[in-house]
Amino acid sequence: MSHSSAATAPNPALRHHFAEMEQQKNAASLGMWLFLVTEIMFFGGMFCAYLIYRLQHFNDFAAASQSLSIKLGATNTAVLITSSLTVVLAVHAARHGKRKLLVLYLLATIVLGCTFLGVKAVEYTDKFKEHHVPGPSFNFAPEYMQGHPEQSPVDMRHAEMFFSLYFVMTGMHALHMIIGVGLFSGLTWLAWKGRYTKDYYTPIEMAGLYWHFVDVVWIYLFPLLYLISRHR
Amino acid sequence: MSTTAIAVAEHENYLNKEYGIKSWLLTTDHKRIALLYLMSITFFFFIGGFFALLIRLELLTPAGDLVQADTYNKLFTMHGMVMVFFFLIPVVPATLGNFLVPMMIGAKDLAFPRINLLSWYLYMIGGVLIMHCMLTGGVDTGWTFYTPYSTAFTNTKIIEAGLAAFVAGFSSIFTGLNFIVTVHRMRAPGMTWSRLPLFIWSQYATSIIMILGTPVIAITIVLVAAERLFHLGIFDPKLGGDPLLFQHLFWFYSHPAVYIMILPSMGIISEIIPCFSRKRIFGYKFVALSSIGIAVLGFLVWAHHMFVAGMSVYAALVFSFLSFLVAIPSAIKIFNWTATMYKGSISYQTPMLYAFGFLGLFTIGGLTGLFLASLGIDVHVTDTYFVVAHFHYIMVGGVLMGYLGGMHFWWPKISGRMYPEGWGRLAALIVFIGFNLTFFPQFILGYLGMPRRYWDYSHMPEFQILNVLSTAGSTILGVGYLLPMVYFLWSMRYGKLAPDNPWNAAGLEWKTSSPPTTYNFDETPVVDFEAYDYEHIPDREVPGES
Amino acid sequence: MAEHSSSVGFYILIFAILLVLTATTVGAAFINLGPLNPILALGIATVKALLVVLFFMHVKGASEKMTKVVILAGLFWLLLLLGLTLADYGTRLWS
Amino acid sequence: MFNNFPLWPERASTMAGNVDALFIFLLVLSGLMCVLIYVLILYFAARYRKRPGHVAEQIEGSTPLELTWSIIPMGIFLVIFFWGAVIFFQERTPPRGATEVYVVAKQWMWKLQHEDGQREINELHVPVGRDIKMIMTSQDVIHSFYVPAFRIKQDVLPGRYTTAWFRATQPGTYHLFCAEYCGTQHSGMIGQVVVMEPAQYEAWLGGTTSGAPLAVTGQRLFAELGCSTCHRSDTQGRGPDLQGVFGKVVLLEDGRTVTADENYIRESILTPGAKVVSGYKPIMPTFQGMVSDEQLNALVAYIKSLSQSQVPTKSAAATSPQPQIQQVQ
Ligand code: HEA
Ligand code: HEA
Ligand code: HEC
Ligand code: CUA
Ligand SMILES: [Cu+2]
Repeated sequence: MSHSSAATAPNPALRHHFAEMEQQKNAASLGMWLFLVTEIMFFGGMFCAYLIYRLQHFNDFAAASQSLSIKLGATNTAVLITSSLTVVLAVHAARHGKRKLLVLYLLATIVLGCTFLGVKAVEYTDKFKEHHVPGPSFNFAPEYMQGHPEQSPVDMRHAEMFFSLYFVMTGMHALHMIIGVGLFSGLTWLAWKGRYTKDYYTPIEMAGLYWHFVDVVWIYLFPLLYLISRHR
Repeated sequence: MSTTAIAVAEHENYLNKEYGIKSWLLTTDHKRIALLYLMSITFFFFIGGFFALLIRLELLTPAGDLVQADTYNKLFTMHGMVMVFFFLIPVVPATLGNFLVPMMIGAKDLAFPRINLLSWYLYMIGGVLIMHCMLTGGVDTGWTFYTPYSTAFTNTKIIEAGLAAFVAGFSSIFTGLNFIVTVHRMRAPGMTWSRLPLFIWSQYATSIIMILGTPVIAITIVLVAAERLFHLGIFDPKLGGDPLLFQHLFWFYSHPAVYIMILPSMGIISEIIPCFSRKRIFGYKFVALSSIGIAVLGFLVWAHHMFVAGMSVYAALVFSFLSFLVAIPSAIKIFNWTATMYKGSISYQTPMLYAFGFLGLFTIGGLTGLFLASLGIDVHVTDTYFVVAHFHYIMVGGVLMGYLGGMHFWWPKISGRMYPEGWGRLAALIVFIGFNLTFFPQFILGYLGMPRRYWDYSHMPEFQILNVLSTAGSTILGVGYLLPMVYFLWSMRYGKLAPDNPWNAAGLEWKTSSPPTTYNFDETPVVDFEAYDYEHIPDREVPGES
Repeated sequence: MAEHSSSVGFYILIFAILLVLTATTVGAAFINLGPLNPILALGIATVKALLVVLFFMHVKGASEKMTKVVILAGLFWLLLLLGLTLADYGTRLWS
Repeated sequence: MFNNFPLWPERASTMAGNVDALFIFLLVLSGLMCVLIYVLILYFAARYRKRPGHVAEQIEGSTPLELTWSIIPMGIFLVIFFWGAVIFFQERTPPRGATEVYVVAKQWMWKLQHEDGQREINELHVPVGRDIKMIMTSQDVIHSFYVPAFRIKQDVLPGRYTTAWFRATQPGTYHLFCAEYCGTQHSGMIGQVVVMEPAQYEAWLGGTTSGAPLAVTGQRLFAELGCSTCHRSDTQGRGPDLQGVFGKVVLLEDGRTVTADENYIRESILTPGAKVVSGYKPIMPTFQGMVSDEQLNALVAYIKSLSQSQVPTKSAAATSPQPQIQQVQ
């Protein structure tokens, strides 16, 4: 990683308070990981609320969850996983100093990120049309329980709670995606201008870590929100 | 004293290297950022203290006569919020920590200087928000924001206050992140973990809490705001939610947060006591690891704030038990500090006086924490003035005493000037007396049953005498806090020039000039000595000795 | 750095496995496994997450010990939050 | 003068002595601890003060000492923990057969209702020497029921019941506080508990215009709301027979079991779908928003009365236990 030791002139990207590139890179990487840990705890608060209420009101949550579109959810999962691939390939390209390839992969990532957000927007619109958005207009006709008369009637308030959590969790996740897309847009520009070299591509790597993390969050959100008791 | 003489004597340092507002507002020098913090945090302390004085004045008489009930409720809420989020949590890490962490480990700066500056700006944005919130109506929920009152009943500015705490929280997260990376990656050659000053250990432990706890309060605030704004049913029982879940999430952060406050002050005490005892600290390893122990165990006890909240009886048992566990590392520290003085060579400069105050008052605060952790007692005293007294004993008697001790200890390094020793001792004495007079009566009030957050106690006139004592004490306390303000400012111009190492102390920060240069050291120091190496520092007279 | 674990082909392999797992988890949701349903779903999610973290985020092999400590600490604290909160909810009905 | 300047709260319940005993123990212990530490500090400060010719003696530390002062406090802490836990369990376990008082808190008053139907606001009259159990809920925000002289406190939550109990030992008038901050007039949400000699208490009971006993009100509601169309004491009803349900362990449709306490009854009425009794269809409609907290209390009191020997109705004769209900122990 640090071929730079051979070079006598300090890398222009070396900041004044670091002794060498290696130290700077390690600091950035540790910093990024620590930041991701804070993100774990940030999402953790929501997962905690979700877990408790899902255990308490399982049937209502299951019913409400049936109204989500698995097709769209699964598509988005695939889109996000693909974007993780393009990110890791971008880092790979950067490591080998292939500028054009790097820019290409970054662009692909941005496109995939936007696709995800677009699909999400479609889902939100659907929910809006179906009056599944919590608030005064909320109405959850348990049509999703049709053919299951043995099931208890759905408690509207708990179904509403499911959607509250759904919107908060996916909303926060989408916000992270938007930030990620913004980040990558900036990086693409800089990469195009040739800011990153074999010896210095830390920002690409760090943004990549962030993107993968957002992906991992979705990997959990998808089964938790979309796949409750689908077999019924 | 002629000013020209001083100018001649001054070397180039971080203070006089550049001038002008811009050189401060855009600085990435950790020392300058520390001073920015110092000014803004002091400002908030006096705002919070001003509210405290109004609270005490209102409680002078049983009737609610000075302010309206709503105003009173806003007063203690804003007092608590300002003191906790804008004063006590950042105070030591952001000022002394910022100033000292790189210097003590022989680094030129923190790992991410620009993020450090960003932290200050976030703090200021939060500060401006909370000021705006206060000036346009304030919040009346208590600093604990319990739902459903906060989400569905009050019509005060919850969202804005929440946003302020949210933003300030990120400032705290970034500070913690910066410290951890710095300690891991930027230590000077030879500065091994077992040579780290205990102040660094305590900052490190604090940073762990900041990083792992703060995000949870952030998301909790988001959920409260979402519930308030969009009527999402998450905590509101009308919508099927459980208000206790809010309390769990809130205290998951806010209990560890009390250790964010105390740990750095403990670090300061661990520096002061060896220095003024001329001794290596007793049981270095245990004091260092107990900081980490507190940081970890501190996360296991949060629900001791909820014993009567309607939680499961069995969970209450677990949390009570764990609360006792977390007291062990604190006990270890107290005993080791005491043992450090044994066979020392002790002198009584102002910092040491504050250290004595810390030991005395923190012990009382901590021991009464055990009362609260004990289930049977807590049922009676929770939400009474007993709790108020407990936490002021720790937060004011402990944290603030430690902070003031640290400010006096490092003031020569920060400003390059000595503070007036006589005044310093006098102020320490006033603070000590005023403090005890203010808060000791509250223990009695609490056990008598006076609930906290009461604006009016006209049906309970028997509580008045103790309240009068408390109010009297708080005015003395106020004077005690104003004094250091005044003489610190005075000393910046008229104080004696400080030598590089006035206290003849160990530690890298004393090996550079006072005030230090921009990159702290002309050459990266190589550490070949243990921490608190007082054995090898020849004793000599230090200022204030007589 | 182990070269094989950072080649383009290897990344694509991981990617393929991730896609297969996604399909599996969707499929499994439609089969009635009783209480195993959520466990399986979360199990698969965890495998996927591990793949991403280990290979895409290069935690396996390339990075140093500290990264792993940091991640484990994060997970441990998350479990503290979930576990101790559940300790309350799980035992509320006991008495 | 001590009337104006008390240093110790009155002690007027059976619990108060227990709490005070532990408190005094802790005071003495902490006192000793403080004295030990302060004396050492002051002694060291004086004995080893800096003076010419005196040099500090360097001491590294000592693992045995560290262990000593970790393990001994640990032992002491265990004692405090257990002692406190024992008291807590007493506080949290209402004795069987306690007289029940239903409490509804709202911003900013206490509404109390006795089993016999007497209603009170911000005042609670109780006889000396009888166990009183309070079943409490809130209409709006969280409040907390606090009687310092009894050393009891319990938060009162919206949406569910919490309970507390005491047995008064001293006739007198005692403060009743709301101890959880609940808005503007939190400090005005106070009242008093009047403890009376039994004879006086009977006189007071007689003197108040009492409505019907709570359980009777509940029974009336039970009929008015149509509960009785499904819940009948013969086995023909579409819902389970409620005779003897209270206090029993109920087997649910999804295999779980719950003890039928006040909260369960309340939940069954408000969100019947949440816990469906095994062997029944989830057809019971929700009564959310149709019954007030007071009416709920009456229904709960009525259903509870069906499990007690002194049932207020003649019709409810003893019946055979239903198959879905298992006997506790
Ligand atoms: C810096 C702040 C700080 C610190 C460090 C602590 C430390 C402790 N706190 Fe405190 N606490 C608060 C700030 C703090 N607290 C605040 C702000 C509140 C109220 C919040 C609100 O509701 O608004 C609160 C409330 C609070 C409660 C809830 C009360 C209630 O609302 O009902 C409890 C209950 O367990 C508690 C316990 C403890 C314990 C066990 C410790 C322990 O860590 C203390 C450990 C220290 C010692 C024990 C002393 C030294 C030890 C010895 C000398 C050993 C020898 C002793 C023996 C052998 C007996 N605290
Ligand atoms: C870091 C924390 C901290 C600090 C330092 C303090 C400091 C003080 N606090 Fe505070 N306090 C809290 C944290 C803190 N408090 C918290 C968290 C609560 C709970 C809030 C809640 O219930 O939600 C609380 C609640 C609280 C109450 C209970 C209110 C109630 O329940 O009704 C009281 C009552 O006496 C009180 C008093 C004091 C006093 C007298 C001081 C003194 O130490 C203050 C001394 C300082 C001064 C006196 C300032 C001197 C300055 C001047 C004289 C100049 C003023 C002029 C200008 C502004 C220009 N505090
Ligand atoms: C339409 C019929 C119907 C009506 C009307 C009805 N219930 Fe029910 N109730 C049921 C059925 C069926 C069950 C069992 C399934 C369940 O738990 O939901 C039940 C269960 C209960 C239970 C739990 C019993 C147990 O054995 O654990 C209680 C308590 C209860 N009802 C009280 C009431 C009250 C009080 C009312 C009136 C305010 C009422 N019910 C009105 C049908 C009804
Ligand atoms: Cu009701 Cu405070
Ligand atoms: Cu706490």
